[in-house]
Amino acid sequence: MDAKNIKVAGFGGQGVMMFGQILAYSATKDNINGLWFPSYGPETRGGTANCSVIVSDKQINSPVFKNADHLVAFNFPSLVKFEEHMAENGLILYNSSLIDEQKSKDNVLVIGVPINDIANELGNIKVANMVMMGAYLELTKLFSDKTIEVIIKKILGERKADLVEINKQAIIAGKEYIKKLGVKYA
Amino acid sequence: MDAKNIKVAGFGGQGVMMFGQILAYSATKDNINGLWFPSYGPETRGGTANCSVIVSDKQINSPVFKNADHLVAFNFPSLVKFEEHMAENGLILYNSSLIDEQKSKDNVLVIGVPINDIANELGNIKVANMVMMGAYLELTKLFSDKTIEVIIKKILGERKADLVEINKQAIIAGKEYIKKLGVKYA
Amino acid sequence: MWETKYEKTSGLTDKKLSYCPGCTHGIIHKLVAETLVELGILDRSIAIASVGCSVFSYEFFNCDAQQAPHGRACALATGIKRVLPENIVFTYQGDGDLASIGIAETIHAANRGENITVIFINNAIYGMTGGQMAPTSLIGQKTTTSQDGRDQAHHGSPIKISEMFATIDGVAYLERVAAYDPKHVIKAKNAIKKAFQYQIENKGFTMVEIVSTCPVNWGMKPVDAMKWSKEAMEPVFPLGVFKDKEEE
Amino acid sequence: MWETKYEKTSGLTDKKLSYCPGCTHGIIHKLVAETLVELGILDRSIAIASVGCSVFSYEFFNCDAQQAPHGRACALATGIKRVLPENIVFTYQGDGDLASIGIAETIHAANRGENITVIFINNAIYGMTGGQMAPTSLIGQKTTTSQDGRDQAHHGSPIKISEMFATIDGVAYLERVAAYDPKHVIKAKNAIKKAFQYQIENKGFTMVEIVSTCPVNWGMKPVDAMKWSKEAMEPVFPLGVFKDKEEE
Amino acid sequence: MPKGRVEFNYEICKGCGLCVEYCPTHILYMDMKTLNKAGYNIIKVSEPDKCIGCAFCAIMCPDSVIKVEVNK
Amino acid sequence: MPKGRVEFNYEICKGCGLCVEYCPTHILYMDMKTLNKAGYNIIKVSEPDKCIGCAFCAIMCPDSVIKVEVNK
Amino acid sequence: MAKVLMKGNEAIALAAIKGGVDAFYGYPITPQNEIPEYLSKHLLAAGKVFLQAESEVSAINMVYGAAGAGKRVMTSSSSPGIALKQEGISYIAAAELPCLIVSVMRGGPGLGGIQPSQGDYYQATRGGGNGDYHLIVFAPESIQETIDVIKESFDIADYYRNPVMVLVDGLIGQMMESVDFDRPVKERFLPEKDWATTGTKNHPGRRNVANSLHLDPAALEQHNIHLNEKYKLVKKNETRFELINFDNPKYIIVAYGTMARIARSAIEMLKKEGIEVGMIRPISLFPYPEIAFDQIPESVKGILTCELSMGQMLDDVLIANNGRHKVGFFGRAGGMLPDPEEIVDAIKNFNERVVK
Amino acid sequence: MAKVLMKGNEAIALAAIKGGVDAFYGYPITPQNEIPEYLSKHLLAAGKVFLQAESEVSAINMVYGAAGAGKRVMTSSSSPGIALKQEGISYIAAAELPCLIVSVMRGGPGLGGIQPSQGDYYQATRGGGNGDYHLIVFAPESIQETIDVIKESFDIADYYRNPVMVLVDGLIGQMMESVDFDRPVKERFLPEKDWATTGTKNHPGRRNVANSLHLDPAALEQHNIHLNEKYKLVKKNETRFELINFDNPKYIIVAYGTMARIARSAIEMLKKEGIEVGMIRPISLFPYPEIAFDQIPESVKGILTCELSMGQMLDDVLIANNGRHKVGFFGRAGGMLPDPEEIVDAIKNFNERVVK
Ligand SMILES: Cc1ncc(C[n+]2csc(CCOP(=O)(O)OP(=O)(O)O)c2C)c(N)n1
Ligand SMILES: Cc1ncc(C[n+]2csc(CCOP(=O)(O)OP(=O)(O)O)c2C)c(N)n1
Ligand code: SF4
Ligand code: SF4
Ligand code: SF4
Ligand code: SF4
Repeated sequence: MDAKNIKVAGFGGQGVMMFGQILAYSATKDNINGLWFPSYGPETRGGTANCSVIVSDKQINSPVFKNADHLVAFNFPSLVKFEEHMAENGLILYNSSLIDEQKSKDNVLVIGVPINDIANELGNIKVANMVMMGAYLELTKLFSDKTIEVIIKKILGERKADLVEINKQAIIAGKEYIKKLGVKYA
Repeated sequence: MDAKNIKVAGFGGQGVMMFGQILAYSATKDNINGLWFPSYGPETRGGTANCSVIVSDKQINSPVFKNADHLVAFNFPSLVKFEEHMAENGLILYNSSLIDEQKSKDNVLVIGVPINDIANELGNIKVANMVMMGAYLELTKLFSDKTIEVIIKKILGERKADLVEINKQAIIAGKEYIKKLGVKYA
Repeated sequence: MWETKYEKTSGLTDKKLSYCPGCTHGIIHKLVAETLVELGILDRSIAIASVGCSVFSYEFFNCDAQQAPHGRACALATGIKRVLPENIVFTYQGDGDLASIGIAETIHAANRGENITVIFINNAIYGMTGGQMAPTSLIGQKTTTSQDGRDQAHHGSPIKISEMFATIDGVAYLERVAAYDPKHVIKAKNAIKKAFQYQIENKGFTMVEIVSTCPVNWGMKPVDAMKWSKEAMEPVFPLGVFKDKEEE
Repeated sequence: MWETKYEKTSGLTDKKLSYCPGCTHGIIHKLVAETLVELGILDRSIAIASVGCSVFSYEFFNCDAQQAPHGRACALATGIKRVLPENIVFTYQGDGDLASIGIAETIHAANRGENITVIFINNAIYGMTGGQMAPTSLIGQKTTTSQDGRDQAHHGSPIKISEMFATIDGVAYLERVAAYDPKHVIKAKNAIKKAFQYQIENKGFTMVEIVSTCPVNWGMKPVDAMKWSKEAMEPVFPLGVFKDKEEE
Repeated sequence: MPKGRVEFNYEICKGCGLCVEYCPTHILYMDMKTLNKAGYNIIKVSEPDKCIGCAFCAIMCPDSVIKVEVNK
Repeated sequence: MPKGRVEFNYEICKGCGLCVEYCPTHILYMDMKTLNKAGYNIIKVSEPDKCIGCAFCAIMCPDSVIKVEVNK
Repeated sequence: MAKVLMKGNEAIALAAIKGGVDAFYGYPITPQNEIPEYLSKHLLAAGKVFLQAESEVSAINMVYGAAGAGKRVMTSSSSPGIALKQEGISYIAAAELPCLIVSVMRGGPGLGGIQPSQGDYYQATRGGGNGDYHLIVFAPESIQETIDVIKESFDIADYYRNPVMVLVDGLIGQMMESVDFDRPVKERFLPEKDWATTGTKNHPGRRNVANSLHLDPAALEQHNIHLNEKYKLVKKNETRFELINFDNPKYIIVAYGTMARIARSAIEMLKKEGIEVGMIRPISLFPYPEIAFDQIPESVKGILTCELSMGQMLDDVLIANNGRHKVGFFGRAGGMLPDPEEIVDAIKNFNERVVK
Repeated sequence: MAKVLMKGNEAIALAAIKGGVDAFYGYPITPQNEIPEYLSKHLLAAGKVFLQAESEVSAINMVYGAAGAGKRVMTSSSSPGIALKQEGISYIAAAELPCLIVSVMRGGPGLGGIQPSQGDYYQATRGGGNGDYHLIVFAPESIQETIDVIKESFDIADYYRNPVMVLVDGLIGQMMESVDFDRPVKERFLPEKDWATTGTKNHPGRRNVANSLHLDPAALEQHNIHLNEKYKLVKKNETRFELINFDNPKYIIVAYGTMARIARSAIEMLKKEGIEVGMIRPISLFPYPEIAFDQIPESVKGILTCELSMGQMLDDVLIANNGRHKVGFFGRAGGMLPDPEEIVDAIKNFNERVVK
């Protein structure tokens, strides 16, 4: 597998940073290399948050990349800000609960997932990012359900162990949504 | 006249720094160049004080010199410390009130002046350094009596104007002592 | 017929404040700005923005301004006031800035009796850098660098700036106020006004310490933060006038 | 049969003191050194020499020592005491070092209640550098940087360190003493001894401020300097115990 | 005719809720359905005619969102 | 037999005169004729038998020049 | 042990603990706050010392004290904070005391910004404190390399009785990577610290003094010569660098830290286009790997120095190159990070970038 | 006016007054105390501002404030004192404010000593504060040249809106020479300081702000590029040096300040012995007179860098020389001053001193 450059972006509070970290943790667990780099500093206060993730079975060189292989956009400003910098055969996943229908463009597969609505149906808006995670994994097949589950348990830890179940459901719901769409990627 | 490198040294309180400054001031007044450089810092506390003076009608380059043309030693430690670094045809003037008889050596004229005794006779031990000045000028002819008088007045200023007279007497006494000795230098 | 009782002061620029929702920095900015306008000194005032969340205050106060290195606001203010004695010079500093790294500059400006006004925001924490312990943090208060809570044996007690500065001759006016309800906000405004009035009259060094909040790094809702500043902070930092040259 | 009543203490090395004739630095060195011997702590003491005439005290106190940057003695002391809590750590600082450039380090060491002892030599001037004004210089006192005498309007009043530190919780013992006659020298010794005793008992920050002299830069004979410290300085810096945890 | 009336500059509101808390007549509430461009819930007045024009809300508002007028 | 006796380590004396000043029995004086190696006038005792061994001179001496013994 | 994903700053803190740190004294500043935050929790838990000082000036002097007492002590800060430590650092180096200083660079000058930068190369390698002294400065390119050097740094500091600075930028501090904490550290023979100020009861008959004052100029000159001899020894023993793609390159890139990693990708891209570019990656900035430049083949068309600054390491490149090849410069500043494509272009347009 | 004999430090103070200084903020330190002492008397008498700050950190920030207010302001200090000012200096340079900083060097590192030294060349030319900034640094060799440059320095600082540092050693500060205060100063057109923070009533409709914060990296990079352009302009306009005995010399000495004067005497001595030696005497250290090195004849056998340090300007000599000639080094440190004879020997034994 060659390196994947992934950009994740949205409002602060939408679980953007966690989404990215889960990918990096998963890479580490699967004994390949993961790199996560956040936007940081007070200017992120209230504003938008984003992070870059690189996963690769080879040594990761530049932590900075010009074009992303995958863009996961949780709100409209983020989509606008980053969609211009996509690599060949890239994938854009966006939150169609907050963003109107987007068209696919040449060499970039663009797919919307109504993660807020699905999360609300599951009864917890906070797991919207895990719905996105399910959709993302269903399309990219980057990590196994097992790996992701271990990581989520790890991140939630003792104190939030009770949330593991709903997060798993959210991931399944995300995967289901993609399956129903019937799209394939790579 | 070529540059003269002069070293003046003694106990703090013997008027060593003032002796050197008078020479530099005189040079300036006579429109030639004067340079004065003191030993400084707390280590001079109580201990010995010394200064270097350079007078020249040309631009003065190095403020530092290896060998002195003239050494004026107010106490024994100073004599010992600096007599090794004399230039050809040098002159050493020492305070024979505190230092035993010294022999002249090849290419260096060595003369003692009992400045403390002479000053005491004048009734003020504080002018011993001016006795030395008289002797020094009588030998080197560096500056005119007029020049020196102006400078001494300047340095003593209003507040100590009453001391001008005794200082002048001291200088004369120094000159007289050399005349009596009948030695000539340069 | 309708009459305006309250609206945004012209002492503030149109720039949107950079503070977190419900942070008292915003309230205090208003009080200072209103005072400058009401005393008619806005156009000869020079604000010194310190390093902290209020670092951007040079963009908010509608007057000339300088941005100081962390803790050195009173040194800048001294440098300016000495060369421009006719101008009004004030600093706006947090507790990390004033009470920790800047205590020397502040004490000596006070001791020299510099004719400046210091607005001191005591929120018992380092806000800008993400919630580290401040010398003003309360015993038991959890911060990112005192994760088991401030321990007196290890960290010492919260430093009492107003109590300490009350011992300094050069101080002309010194009051500690709070901002947790309208009554106290109005009192705070009066204290700030008095401080600037004294500066206008060249009476000496003036400082107003405001017991404030940092909802985000305290991990509280703004309303709860107001309650905490009243119930937890005020007992440690009692309010009142600590020095008034006129009353001596 | 003859019995020795007084001789040079083994708490000092054989090195000749670098102080000017009649300077109280020498007297105070003896008091500190005698105390370390009498309390049996000399061999576990670490002295912090500050920058000032006493910079060489690391050569005089007969124990381990570190030489601190100007004003930072209490920071070094903190760094050492935290890693070597069983040792006795003390600083020896002049008023320029402690009250001017080092006020922040000293206040925060005090506020943290560091278990260290500070010997504070207040001679109302900068000695080492040749007699510049200190924050402790008296109103009207002529120095090389206040040649018409210290002017309150321009320089502010002499800073009162003991009065200020008395407001700090972390301070366990704080006394101001003098050295202008045998009676006061003995009192000074007792204060120093008590301060070190408190450190041995881990009671917190202890400081003894000694009203001292600088005959050379005051331009006085040593005996006259003693008189001036009594007649001119003591009224401005009243003697006494400013804080004693045991008495609270 | 109410004693006072309040006007909100919604776009600079940060939804901190202080005004709601300090309104003595409890006529302010946070509208959880409406967001401003910055993404904050905004404040609405439930019973405008109960406003006494005390301006407590405005005094406590850190962001100078509120204009208060009184009937003279 | 005097109550006390004093002994001076002349070479480290700086001639500050404090001992002379604080001796309650006024038996110390500065010998203006004798200098030590450092160039300072040294201190002499005029009437040794009047020494009461109070050690005030030694206590005030900044340079630990003086040793005091008392007769027990 | 299996690899773990960890944030750079926290990895620095954990590596310091593995390196045996006894005490940390510091003051908060972005972008290095996770270092003290992590240590405040774990050092205290381990019965070691963590203290937040009232300022950087105080922090470095607490370090001075604890280092003099013979403990393994560290501080960390960022650009303006390091500036405030300069006097203390000069004292520590002059007194020949070992300690670790971590510098996480942000954009400058002045208050500047908080995004990653390499604008403090001078600050690290040319002192800024007073006098002729040097820190031993390492500039790792990854979190793994940072961990490895931090673990070793206390040994190096103790061995030479000299402060070691580990210089990274905000990106290394803020990002997370998969790392291994158990890689072996070189064994060194470390003499016991018989100079430490621990009280004479621990070294009877000898007073230990930590000091940098030598009022006698002759003595101070001797001390300077002694220090200089030490720095020569350090240069001989501790010079570190990596040569990348050195078989007949057309150009050579010189870059360290984050910039070197970006350059690695650029070199791969250029390879794909058939342009062979090599890289000298200094790992030690003092001592600077001048010897590496002797290995540059004659054939090379030019050397491109790449920095996240306006050109500071450029001085050392010019000195090391000593006129042998054309030297060009590519830099970004203020927290801006180039993508590899920019370096690719810089190589292609080398001639526009030649400075000497 | 006739020449007067004056001490270097006092001459600096008087020259500053002639240069129009409005305010001095400083803190005592040997060997520069006569500067504040002189100014405390004469500035106050002239109704100007003199204030002894509580520390160097405070002093430089008072300077920052007064400079922002548009006044001609200065400070002076020595080695460890300058180290403490580094953060403030970086802020002032970043905020583009004019001021004069006089640095009277003493022996280092650490507390070091108080005798003359040139060990703070890096401190002056390579910052030590954070980020990419530069001071304009002049290093005169005599009290006369010091007076001339001080008188001009406020104009230069105002013109470029950049701090100017005048760098001398304790010898120039402590010695007395015959000097003339009335030599003409170059006329410059100085725009009025419409950026000064004097209150909006003095510039209606515009808020003036002195600031160095640019949180947006793109903005901060632009600011860095802007500063860099300014430094290039300074290099073009203000590079100063003197060429001595340049008609077919066998060796070239490079030395500044006091060391240059000692070298002058050595050159005369060597001439007497029939050995022709020339000298490049940098007067501006930043900008460094690299162009002077282009004038060195091919025939020259080598360049000897002479410093009162262990070798700091040596960096700039190597960069300027860029491999063209052999470079040797002769240095004394810690306050030791060589006599001319030592430099004579160093030239005669040049080969033993070659560093590159
Ligand atoms: C010399 C220096 N040290 C540290 C910092 C980092 N820093 C920025 S703000 C801050 C503390 C701010 O806390 P406070 O003064 O209480 O203000 P608040 O943010 O709480 O309003 C610190 C330590 C800095 N910018 N410069
Ligand atoms: C950073 C720094 N600033 C200034 C100095 C110069 N300096 C040496 S001693 C001293 C003041 C000493 O005065 P004080 O602390 O009162 O001690 P005293 O000499 O009077 O005993 C100063 C300013 C220095 N060495 N380092
Ligand atoms: S961090 Fe705290 S102090 Fe700073 S703006 Fe936010 S709430 Fe206010
Ligand atoms: S200068 Fe003053 S304080 Fe210093 S040793 Fe001399 S008399 Fe004592
Ligand atoms: S107080 Fe102001 S900012 Fe807060 S909710 Fe009310 S109107 Fe909005
Ligand atoms: S007090 Fe001590 S130093 Fe002073 S004169 Fe007497 S013996 Fe000598």
